[in-house]
Amino acid sequence: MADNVLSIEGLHKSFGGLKVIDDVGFAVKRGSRTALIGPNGAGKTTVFNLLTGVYPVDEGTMVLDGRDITRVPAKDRVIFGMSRSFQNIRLMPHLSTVENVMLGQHARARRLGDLLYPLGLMPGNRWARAAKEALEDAGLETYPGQVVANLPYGVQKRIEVVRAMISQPKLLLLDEPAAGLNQVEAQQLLALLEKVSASGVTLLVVEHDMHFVHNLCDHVAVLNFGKKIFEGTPAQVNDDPLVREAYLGSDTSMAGQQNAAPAAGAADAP
Amino acid sequence: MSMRKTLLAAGLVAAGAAAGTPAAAKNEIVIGASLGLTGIYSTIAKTTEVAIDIAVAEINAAGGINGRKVRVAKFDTAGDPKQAVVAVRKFARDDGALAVVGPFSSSEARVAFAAGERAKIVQIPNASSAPKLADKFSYAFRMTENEGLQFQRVISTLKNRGMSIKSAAIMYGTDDVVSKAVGLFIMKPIFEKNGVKLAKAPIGFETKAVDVSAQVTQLKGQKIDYVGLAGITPVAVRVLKEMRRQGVMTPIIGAQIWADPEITRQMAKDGEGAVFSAWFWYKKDERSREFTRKFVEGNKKRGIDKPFPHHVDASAYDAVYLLKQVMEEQKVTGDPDKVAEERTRIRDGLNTVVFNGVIGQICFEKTGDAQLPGYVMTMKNSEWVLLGEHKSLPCKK
Amino acid sequence: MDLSQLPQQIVNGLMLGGVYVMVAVAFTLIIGMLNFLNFTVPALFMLAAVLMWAILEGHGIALDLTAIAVLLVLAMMVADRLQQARLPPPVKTVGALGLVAGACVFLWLTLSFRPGPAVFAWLDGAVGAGGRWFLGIVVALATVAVLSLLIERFTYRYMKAKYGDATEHALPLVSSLGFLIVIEHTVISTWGSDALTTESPFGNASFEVGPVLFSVPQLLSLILSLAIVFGLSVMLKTTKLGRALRSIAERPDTAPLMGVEVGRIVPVVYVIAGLLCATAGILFTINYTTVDAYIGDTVATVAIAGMVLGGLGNVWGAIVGAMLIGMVEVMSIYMVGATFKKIPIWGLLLLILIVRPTGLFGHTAIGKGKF
Amino acid sequence: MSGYLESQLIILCLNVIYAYGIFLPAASGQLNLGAAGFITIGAYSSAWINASGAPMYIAIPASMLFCAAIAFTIAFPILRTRGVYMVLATFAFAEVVAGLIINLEFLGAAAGYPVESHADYLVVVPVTILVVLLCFFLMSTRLGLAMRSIHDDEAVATLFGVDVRLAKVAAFTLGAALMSLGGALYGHHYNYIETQTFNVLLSIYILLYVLLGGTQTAWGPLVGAAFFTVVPEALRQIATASGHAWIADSRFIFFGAIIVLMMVFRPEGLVTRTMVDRAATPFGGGRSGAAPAARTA
Repeated sequence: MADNVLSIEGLHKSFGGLKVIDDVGFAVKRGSRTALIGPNGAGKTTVFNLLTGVYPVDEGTMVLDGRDITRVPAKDRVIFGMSRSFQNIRLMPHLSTVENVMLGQHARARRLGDLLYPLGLMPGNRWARAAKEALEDAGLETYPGQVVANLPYGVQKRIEVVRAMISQPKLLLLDEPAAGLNQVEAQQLLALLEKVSASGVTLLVVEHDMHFVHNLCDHVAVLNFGKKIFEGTPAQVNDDPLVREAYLGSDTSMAGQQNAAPAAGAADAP
Repeated sequence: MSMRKTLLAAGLVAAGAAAGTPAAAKNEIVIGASLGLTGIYSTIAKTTEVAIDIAVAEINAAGGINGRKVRVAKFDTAGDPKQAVVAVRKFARDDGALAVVGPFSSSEARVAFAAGERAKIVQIPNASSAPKLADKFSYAFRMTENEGLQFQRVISTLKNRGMSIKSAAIMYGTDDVVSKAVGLFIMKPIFEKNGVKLAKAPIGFETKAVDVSAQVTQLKGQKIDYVGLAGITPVAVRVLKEMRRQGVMTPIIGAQIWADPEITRQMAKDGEGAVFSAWFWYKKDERSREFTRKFVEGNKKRGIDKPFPHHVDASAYDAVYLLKQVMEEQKVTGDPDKVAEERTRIRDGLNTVVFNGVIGQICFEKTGDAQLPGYVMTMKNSEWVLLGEHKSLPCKK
Repeated sequence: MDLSQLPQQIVNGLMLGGVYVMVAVAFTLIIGMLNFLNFTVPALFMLAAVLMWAILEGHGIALDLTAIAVLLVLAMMVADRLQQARLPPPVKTVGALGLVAGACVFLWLTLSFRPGPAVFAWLDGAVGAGGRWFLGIVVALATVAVLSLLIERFTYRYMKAKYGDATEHALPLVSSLGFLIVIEHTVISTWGSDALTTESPFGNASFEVGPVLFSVPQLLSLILSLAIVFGLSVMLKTTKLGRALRSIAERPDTAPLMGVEVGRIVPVVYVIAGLLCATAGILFTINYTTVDAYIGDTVATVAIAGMVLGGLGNVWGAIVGAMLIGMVEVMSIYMVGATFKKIPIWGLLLLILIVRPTGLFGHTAIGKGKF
Repeated sequence: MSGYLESQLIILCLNVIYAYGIFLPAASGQLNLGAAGFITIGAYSSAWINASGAPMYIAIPASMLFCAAIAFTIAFPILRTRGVYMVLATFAFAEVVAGLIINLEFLGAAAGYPVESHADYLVVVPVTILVVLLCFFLMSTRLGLAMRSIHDDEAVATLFGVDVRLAKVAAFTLGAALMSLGGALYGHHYNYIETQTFNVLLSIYILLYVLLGGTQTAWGPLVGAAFFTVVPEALRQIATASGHAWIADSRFIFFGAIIVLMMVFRPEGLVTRTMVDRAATPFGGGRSGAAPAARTA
């Protein structure tokens, strides 16, 4: 119990009769770096959306750090220690870097006094200082008046992680953090995530880039057609027949076009 | 940033131009004219400007007032009450005007009166006829005739000429103050008092309505001699056309609201037999004819085609001459140092004045409303024909 | 309340609904395709009605204004083409200057010679009274169609350039309101704020069926409106253009992938919506013979209510909604009086928006996006 | 002060207050086309309370509370609607209010309603300044941050713990209270109100002030309202100065054209976030010039 930050049991979700998540259950150990992988449309992002409360679950339970969060409203789940990044960057385009990070503090500042504290008029206030420090720790400079919409992709990805981290989560959900990054940016992000993990935060990562998964994660769960077909270490995953079938049996053109199949990832790996 | 500079520059231009407006110089008398030259009253207010210009040109050609030239300070309110307040404050404080002709509409007048009272400057609206607008203000003088009195004159004329009016129906604008007052509180009781049977409860229409078929249908199958129509000209024309379309051939009767020269064209043959009243008759005497001639000509120069003046144009023209008479009686100088005191003298003068203009004899009641003559008209072959003339009543003092 | 009037009042309601139909369809077409509440619709409707009136009444300035407007828009379109064309920059510069010079010369010629009255004199002599009718219809349709292209350029094209962001969705809304102000005030400063009246060629032609009076022009317009809208919906279903339009409406993001040239199709949507407004305006002038600068606002606001009632983006919904709202208007005047007219119409709209925002037949997806 | 400038200043002040009333919901992504409805409620309720014997300084806050209560009640159903639907729902609300007032004889119906106490510029201007300061303060708080986040991405804001519904209702209600204040001040300054002056056009114009000014910062409505008040007046002054009456006649045509062109050059409104921050840091231009990404205007 105390070992698992998150445990999911018997999760079901259908959209209009289509079963998207079918009896999925797995656990994430405290301090671990777990990857959730699977072919396109396997339901990985849906799991994240169920976890964070974007959609209500049809059936099943989700326990976060010993607390059942299945029926907790989305806006309150962040308080219980879960925070996430997004597949397509979803920073607030019209807010500055620091303000985006300050949004991450919202879960810890919901009293009326905090809500009415004039952040913008007091440049040296503790919230802004904390946000700036977090950004600097992540190796990100801040520019006054720089709205994030115009920043490079890799920088925005890292800001998303900083924003998620500043809510002081126990579990950090990362939805394809490496997608669309070049080599250098992926390395920078990896370094940041190593640092986050070292600070004791548990990571749950949805990722296509198996190279990235191998470098970062110590545990893997594989989904296919809404079902969990495998759970184990990254080293074992390539040898599992079910996983191989799931990837190779799917549309080969898709596997070829994306750097997605574990087989391809494994071939790259030393 | 450059945009903000542009804004700032625009603001400065506005401020500079406003500050640069010349205050009254010595040896000139300034009269303000609050006009709705753009916006919803633009068509009718543009001719009012012509009437004022004619009067001022005539007065200046004849040597001005007390030997001083008259200058008109004009302000376009666009029919907006807020801008009407701007106008009266500007005339009072920036232009050094002694009195104001206008504002045009009742909506503008009722807020401008309050502002004018504070600024202690006389305002003479030429078209506002909503009931009880000026009573509370000592500086408000409306050169319009009471709608109730005019409607009674219409009914009396019909009776005197032996025209049958036994039954009637009323149609009125529900969202316009004058239309509603005339329909519900003037026509209805006056019809009843004169023994005219009302075939139906008054039927309302919205002033902006484009389709009044549902209302007109309610008139069908009724035996009615006249339809009392209380609505401003555009909607009155719509109602009339719809009546004819649905085969209701009853003539319309009204007071002053749609007594616009334009109805000769807008109602055309549908208006045949309509009976209404106005406080100006352009064929009354030589002066009226002369004014009409100049008015038509002046409008033509500005590209406006008018058959003859609206009674509100005549009011504006007479208002300027009325001010001249009062200023001469009160020996007003237009001296910037004495402006405040002279404005009050003009007000006192207006309270007692008896004036004869192109309209006829004019005086003001204690309520600030004028006593004007009434001319009852009918439409024949798209022309106005005089049915009866009613001299203005004496003012109770 | 006099029940014997009921049949006539029902007919009144249907006829009034007929006025709202095409305006409602114009709204719904653009909102369905582009998710944008086009506030120029009232102005285009009014402009067509006023142009029709002006030409019937022989106001030459209508032709002058039309010529200037059409010329400016054409010059703008040529300039656009020029900018996109693969030509050496000097040629482009010379071309642009030539265009500006040409436009100025034409403007000057138009303003100094004012060809309008001469055209009327010739027309009345050569063709007779029917000529004005024909000219009025052509001018109203052409002007509105061309203006639609101008409006498309300044609303949709800029929205597209910035698509996907919250603030920018308000952009076409603001631009279209800007156009509304321009068009209304152009009419007011040219012909004033008063009622503008003319004579219908049909006069008061009507026939009676039992106690119910049918007015010939009204009936014709109703039939014509319904026929046009029916034709439109058939076109949407069967033609290649229709399929392209629907694919934009349903999936604006993926339509380009399926070979639909969004940039070329969207102006077509605007022109179709514009022509609907123009037809509605022309029919309005013929029916009511009295127009003014404000009829657009009055008719269009109620047409919007009709559109919502039917469900945003649904052509048949707009027809039914517009007819229903016309009926609600007439019935509320008939039963409780015009003072209370606003409450049933807008109360109904509010209720529908809250309880069933998809209207009677609408899709859920439309209009849900942020601005 | 010049009578002209003072009166235009009053109009500007009222426009600014109205604009902030629409700005607060707009900053959180809600387009409200019902300004006229709230202004009407504010103007009539304050006038009525004033006529019943309460002094103006009680009547105005009371009308704000009354209007806020109404806004709070309707906020829940109305905020369920989005986008075009919200625009239409608020618009319908304003029409219903107008339809009710025109039938209420005790409020004068079509004849309008006189307002007793007068509020001159010594009341209107300081109150406006307070409103502006309040809105600047509000937008600088965490609540303001939450509102701007909702504007940008409602779903993500929720996931970071923002109570989206509460923030939206707060913005809508507060905005309604401000519009009510504007309406009440209108009534007390001009001393006569009629529902016909608070029409659709007013709602449209106020929405335009906000969208044209920009919804990203609290400067937007201020600049937008100033633009709308000053430009037509500037055109009028140009016409007077140059002696061309046709400029004054057609000033609203120019004005509309300026709006369209403005959207071409500044689609996000006159004042954007980036602009304000650059202006606020005197040497910020150089530093942000060093920012890693190419910026777009």
